[in-house]
Amino acid sequence: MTALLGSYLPIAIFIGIALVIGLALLIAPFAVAFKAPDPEKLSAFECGFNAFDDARMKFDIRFYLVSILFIIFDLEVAFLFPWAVSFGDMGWFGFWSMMVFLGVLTIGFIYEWKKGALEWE
Amino acid sequence: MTVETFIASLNISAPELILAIGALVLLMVGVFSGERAAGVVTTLAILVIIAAGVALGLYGSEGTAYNGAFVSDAFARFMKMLSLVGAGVALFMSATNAKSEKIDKFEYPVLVLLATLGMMLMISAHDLISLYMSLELQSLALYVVAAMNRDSAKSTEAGLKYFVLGALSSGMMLYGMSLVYGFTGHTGFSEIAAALTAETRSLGFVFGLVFVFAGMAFKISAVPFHMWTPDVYEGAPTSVTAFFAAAPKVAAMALMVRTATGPFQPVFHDWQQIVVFIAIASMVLGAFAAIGQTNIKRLMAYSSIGHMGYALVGLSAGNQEGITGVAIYMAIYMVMTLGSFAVILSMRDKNGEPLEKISDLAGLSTTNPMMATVLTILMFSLAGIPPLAGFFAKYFVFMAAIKAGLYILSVIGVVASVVGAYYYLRVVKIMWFDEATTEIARVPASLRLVFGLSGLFVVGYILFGSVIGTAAEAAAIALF
Amino acid sequence: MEQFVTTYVWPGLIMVAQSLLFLVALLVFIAFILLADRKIWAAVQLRRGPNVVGLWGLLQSFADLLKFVFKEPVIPSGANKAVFLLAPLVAVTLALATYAVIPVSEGWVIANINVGILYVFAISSLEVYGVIMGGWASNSKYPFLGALRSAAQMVSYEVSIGFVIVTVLLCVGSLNLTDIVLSQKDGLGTRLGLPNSFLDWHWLALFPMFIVFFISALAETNRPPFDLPEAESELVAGFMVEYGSTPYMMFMLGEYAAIVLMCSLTTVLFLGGWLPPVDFWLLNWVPGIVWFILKVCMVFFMFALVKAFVPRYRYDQLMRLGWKVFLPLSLVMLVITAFVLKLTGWA
Amino acid sequence: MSGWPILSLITFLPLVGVVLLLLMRGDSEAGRRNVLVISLLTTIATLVLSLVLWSSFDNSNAGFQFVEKVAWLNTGISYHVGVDGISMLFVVLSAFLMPFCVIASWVSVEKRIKEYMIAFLLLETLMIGVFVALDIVLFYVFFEAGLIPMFIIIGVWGGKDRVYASYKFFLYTLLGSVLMLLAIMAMYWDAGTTDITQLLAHKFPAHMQTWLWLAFFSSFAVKMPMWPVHTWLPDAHVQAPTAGSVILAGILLKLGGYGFLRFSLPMFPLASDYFAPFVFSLSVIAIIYTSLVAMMQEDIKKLIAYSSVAHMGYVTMGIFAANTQGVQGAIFQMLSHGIVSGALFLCVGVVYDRMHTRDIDAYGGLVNNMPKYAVAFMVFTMANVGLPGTSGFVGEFLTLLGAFRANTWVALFATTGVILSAAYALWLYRRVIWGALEKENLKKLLDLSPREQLILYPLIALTVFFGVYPAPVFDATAASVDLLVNNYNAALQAAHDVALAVH
Amino acid sequence: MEITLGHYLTVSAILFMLGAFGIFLNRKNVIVILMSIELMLLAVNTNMVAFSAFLNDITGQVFALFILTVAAAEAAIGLAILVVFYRNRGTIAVEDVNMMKG
Repeated sequence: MTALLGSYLPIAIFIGIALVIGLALLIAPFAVAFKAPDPEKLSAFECGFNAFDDARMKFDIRFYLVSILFIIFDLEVAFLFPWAVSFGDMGWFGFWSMMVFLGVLTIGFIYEWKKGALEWE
Repeated sequence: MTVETFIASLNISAPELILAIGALVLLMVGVFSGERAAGVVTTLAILVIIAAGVALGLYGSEGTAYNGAFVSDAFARFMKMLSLVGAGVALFMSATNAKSEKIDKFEYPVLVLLATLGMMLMISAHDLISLYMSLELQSLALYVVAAMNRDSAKSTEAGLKYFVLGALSSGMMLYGMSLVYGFTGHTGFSEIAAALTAETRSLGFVFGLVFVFAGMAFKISAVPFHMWTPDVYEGAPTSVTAFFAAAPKVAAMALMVRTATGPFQPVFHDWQQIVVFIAIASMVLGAFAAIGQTNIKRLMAYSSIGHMGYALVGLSAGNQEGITGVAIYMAIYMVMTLGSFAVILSMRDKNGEPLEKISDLAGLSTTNPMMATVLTILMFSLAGIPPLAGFFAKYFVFMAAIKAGLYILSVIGVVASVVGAYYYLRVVKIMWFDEATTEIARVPASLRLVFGLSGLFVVGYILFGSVIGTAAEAAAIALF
Repeated sequence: MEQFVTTYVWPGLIMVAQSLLFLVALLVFIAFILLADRKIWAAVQLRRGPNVVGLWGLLQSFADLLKFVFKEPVIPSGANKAVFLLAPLVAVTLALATYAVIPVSEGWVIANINVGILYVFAISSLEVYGVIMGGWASNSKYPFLGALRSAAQMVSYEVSIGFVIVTVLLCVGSLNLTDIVLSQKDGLGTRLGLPNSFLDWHWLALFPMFIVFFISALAETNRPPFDLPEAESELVAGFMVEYGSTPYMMFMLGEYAAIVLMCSLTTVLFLGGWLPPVDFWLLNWVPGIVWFILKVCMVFFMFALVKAFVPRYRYDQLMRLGWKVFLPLSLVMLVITAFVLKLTGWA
Repeated sequence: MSGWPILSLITFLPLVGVVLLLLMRGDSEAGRRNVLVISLLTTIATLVLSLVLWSSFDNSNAGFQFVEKVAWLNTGISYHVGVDGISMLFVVLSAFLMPFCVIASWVSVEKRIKEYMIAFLLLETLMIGVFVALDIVLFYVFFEAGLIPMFIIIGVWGGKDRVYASYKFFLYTLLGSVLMLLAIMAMYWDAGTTDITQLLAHKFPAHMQTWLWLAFFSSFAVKMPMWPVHTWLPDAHVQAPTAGSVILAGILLKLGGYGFLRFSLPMFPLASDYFAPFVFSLSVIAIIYTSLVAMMQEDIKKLIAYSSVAHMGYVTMGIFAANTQGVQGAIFQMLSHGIVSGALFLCVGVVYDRMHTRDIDAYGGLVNNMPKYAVAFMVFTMANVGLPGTSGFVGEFLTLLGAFRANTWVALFATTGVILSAAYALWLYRRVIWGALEKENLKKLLDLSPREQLILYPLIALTVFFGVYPAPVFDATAASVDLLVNNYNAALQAAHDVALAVH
Repeated sequence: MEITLGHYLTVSAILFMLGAFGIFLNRKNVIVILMSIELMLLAVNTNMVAFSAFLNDITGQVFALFILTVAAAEAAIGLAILVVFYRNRGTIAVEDVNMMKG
């Protein structure tokens, strides 16, 4: 077995078994439980009314904003990972390079902050 | 990288650093002083561009920097100067119409600065990675700028179209780069060239080459990757279109020239076919598709497609004369475009509403003779009629093509230019032969300055053209 | 043939056995943790909590399992069936899958891969999909809003967690979780001349990050006081309103699995994993897994206490805390840590 | 030679006028007069200078004189001007016709006189520039730049179909000349220079000559215009204002002929020889066909335009006969036609200004109340026909003579053209001038005004003068033409020798 | 079976084609286009990393990391533009992106 396979195969097996357990749990009630569906039971939960319209409605634009911000920042983190791991092998040059990067990031962050992208109410 | 080489690198990239820091500082200035700061930030941005230009012109040292990822040579400096002028003038013009076009946000000049920075880096890119990063820096800023007028359906549609097709082209280019990297084993331009010289190129590499050129063709809006151009030109706010038409084209063309003559020089015969094809297609389509247009911005879009075709004629020659021709072409084209857009920006009725139909120019020669004269000169120049600058632009590229023996390309090119002349003439005809229908409002002094200067440039090229010619020649020599 | 068996079949079977053992143990552990959660909460409120099934209610969780299995699975008529059922499966599978790289003791790990923390980070980022899918597939307003809130909250705090992890990595220089634990054998305390002890663990050196991580972990797992998505008074039960029977239970299971995972991560990153608190022969003699479980339980105890003590946040406060406090704070801490490390040469 | 740049002065003097005009306002009555006076003075000054040029021209020198050369655009192109026997007279002709154009426009151009004059003066600079340019790129620049003012002149001040005519004029000419541009580039790469004097000495390879010749031909044939690419000319003439027609017929058409003489013949002798039959055929067709077409015309200007095409047929025929008579005749024919056709258009302008129509049917019996006009018109008609004693005869006769030496059949067919031209010209004259004065509105017409006399009488004098005594022209051109023809024949001989040696 | 460079290239070529066709053939939703673009970039990354591994050269992986970041930025901007577009037009169907033609 190659080294690569040796270290990653367990993960695949592990996930596989987790999946099997999950599936078993999911299927169990369909196999054993009592079923008597009726329209009221199957309708969506709403405060005493039938649903007025499709539930997949327009929603607040800020959720988009959050997702976009997340994409940006999560990727900065992706850059930080290799930097952090090899931090010990780098000199001050590596340190300051990342500081410049973070500085630019911070400027973007300040911009967002001042523009109110982080305000919720 | 030692401290010395690093300092040297900083020195070489001083103009870029000025732009980068300037953009960040201005972003902070803008955001801390609120929306009303747009005017101030625009002015400051122009100053930053001037500062970068001064740094480039006076102190710009040449050489490679950042471990070979960045190169500054005569060619880079020439093209960068053009880009800076284009961006600066476009920004200068935008100030007059910012309010009515709803781009009076301080983000606009900042984004323009960032896009310009991207262009500068693109021109200097000497590694596939730096090429890609700079290209994206420019593109991403441009996508946003195209959709700058958030309340206009047209502007946002322009932004969306530009984005989708731009991203597609980046993807294609990137795929090509990955193949180039894979089959040559390098991303540095010099190393790629060396690898290609050392061994025969593989089929996979040729695929990569095609993709890379397709991506670049998109950026200069050459056929068949031109689809976005008319829509973006029409949809984006006019000030933005003026910017689009000038600086990014220069930078993208410079990029194309550098990659073609740098890393891919050993496979000249492979890319020459591609370039010849897109040159012909662009010239022909630019000429024919423009005929039916009624919107002057769309007309300019097709015109720019055609002009990119002509510039590519120079590149397809692949010799030093050709590159000189491209450099001169881009310089002249940019001035003509900026002048034309200054006129288009001046087209607004008494209520300040922008006019975009060509027919709105009817009778301009009686209502505003100066503007009409300048636009006439510019149109004839765009058509390539001597003794105006546009003629010399075409002259030099075709000269190179003839030297390289590309006779068919040249014949198709000049015939296309005759067809193209037809629609430029139409603009002239409408201004001079037709009766006035709409009255054009008073033209702001800044726009008059811009189109006046560009008119003078176009006419005066016969007198001082040698200055540009010499610089362009030096630029071309730097690549060979 | 024989070679094939020795190189592939046997190791494979061993892996399956290990995984199965680990998962079963984990699920049982989670069952008791669930009970503990309820018990602690009850104790704080001077209630008894579950005490009917089994001795002191010890079997309560297993009873719940049976109850859920025999409940009628309801799929709302407007729902997208496939996605509706896929969502809990995704949630639970992902939550469990993360454990594959958690070392519970030296060498006691399913897959000792060298990018362990990245794996954890990646899989836990995916967990938000379960929530989104569930909320969207239900085709009902409450789950939809709950899912959105939940997702936004999870991703907001994910950023801070990322920065915190990077800070730890700075001190360790490896992505391998075992290495991270081992590097805590001699840390700040040793450098300051003290014997190997719990003072070497990262919680002390990186104390602010430890706090940030702990609170972010609460938010990431939708635990009180950040249980906005499931706020019963506002959104009934968040994205899982429409769920019942085992699908509902699987969401709960996934949630608790995530909580325990966060406890384990806290243990690994900040509390020295399976290392004994003091380098003392008696303590060294105790198996590492015991220390590990003890630490996880301790962290979970804090989780439970927070749930019991702290009033719920408003949504805007929650987002403010994530973006405007934790993010800048962790960013600054990152810079300071890197600077100090570079200056002292400890990295 | 004379130490001061007389050619540049002649060329750019009109630009001084342009600058002056730009500074003025042409709206008011006084402004209008100022504009006209300045334009007139400028053109007269140019004319005077050009006459100085002629007088100081050294007839015995076959090479280029008054040469000026300055580096320009640092790419091998230079600002290089000079004249020889062939080009000098064209310069004089251009300068000569301009004052007449200005006077002819004195009242007939009603709107935007300032722009009109600016366009004309620009055009003058460009036309003279074409004739003096000794750098082929410079030549091209002047050659093509003339399109811009002409386009505007036809389009703004022309008749009702002016837009169509101006487009046709512009695009036809442009298409022809861009191909020439490519040929020019190819020549540059072959010879390594754009200097005409050096290009004349350069021997282009035979296969290349063919293509280059065709490219140049495409440009000059359109400009000339030769059949079948002549169709723009009648349209342009009909729609152009009087002065525009004068310039068009008088000078712009000559650019093509000049181009053949300057480039096609001396630079591509082999190709010229090869294509000579082809050109002869086209010329003969032009002479006969367009003469016939001219007969059918209802519009005076159109008729004269077609006659111009026919006359240019003689010119091409003479040029490609490639002997002294033919070339001399062609040059003379061009000069003469410049004066005569210009004068004819001016004559048409005279009645057009009064009646605002150019329909032949609208006139008749003008001799009754416009006797002076009738005389003037007659002289020019006769000159157009080629009656001995007018300048038209000399040119036509010589070209026929030259053609006869080259190819008898061509001469024979071309001679029928003379008869045909007599037919349409006289018919036109009969219908417009003779007959009874029946139409009411014609009865009120006044005879030539002093201004019109000032225009037409000198031209009559000149027509007759050159018809009787053409020597000044021949003296000036002889040396250069001889050189041209000798070189041509030498080149053919050399090629012939080479071909023999190969066999 | 040994997994060779060719296999990786084939996979990435297929992915790339899927992305490209997704853009050209998709007639429904702009979001799908954005996803197709991401798919294309993913294909490129596959290529990069595969080459990098087979060439024993780290550059490809570095490049891939850069591409990842840029792809994210691009997605963010694309989404932002799409949101603005939606606000103006109330639709993100591909066939409705049609104000300008010609």
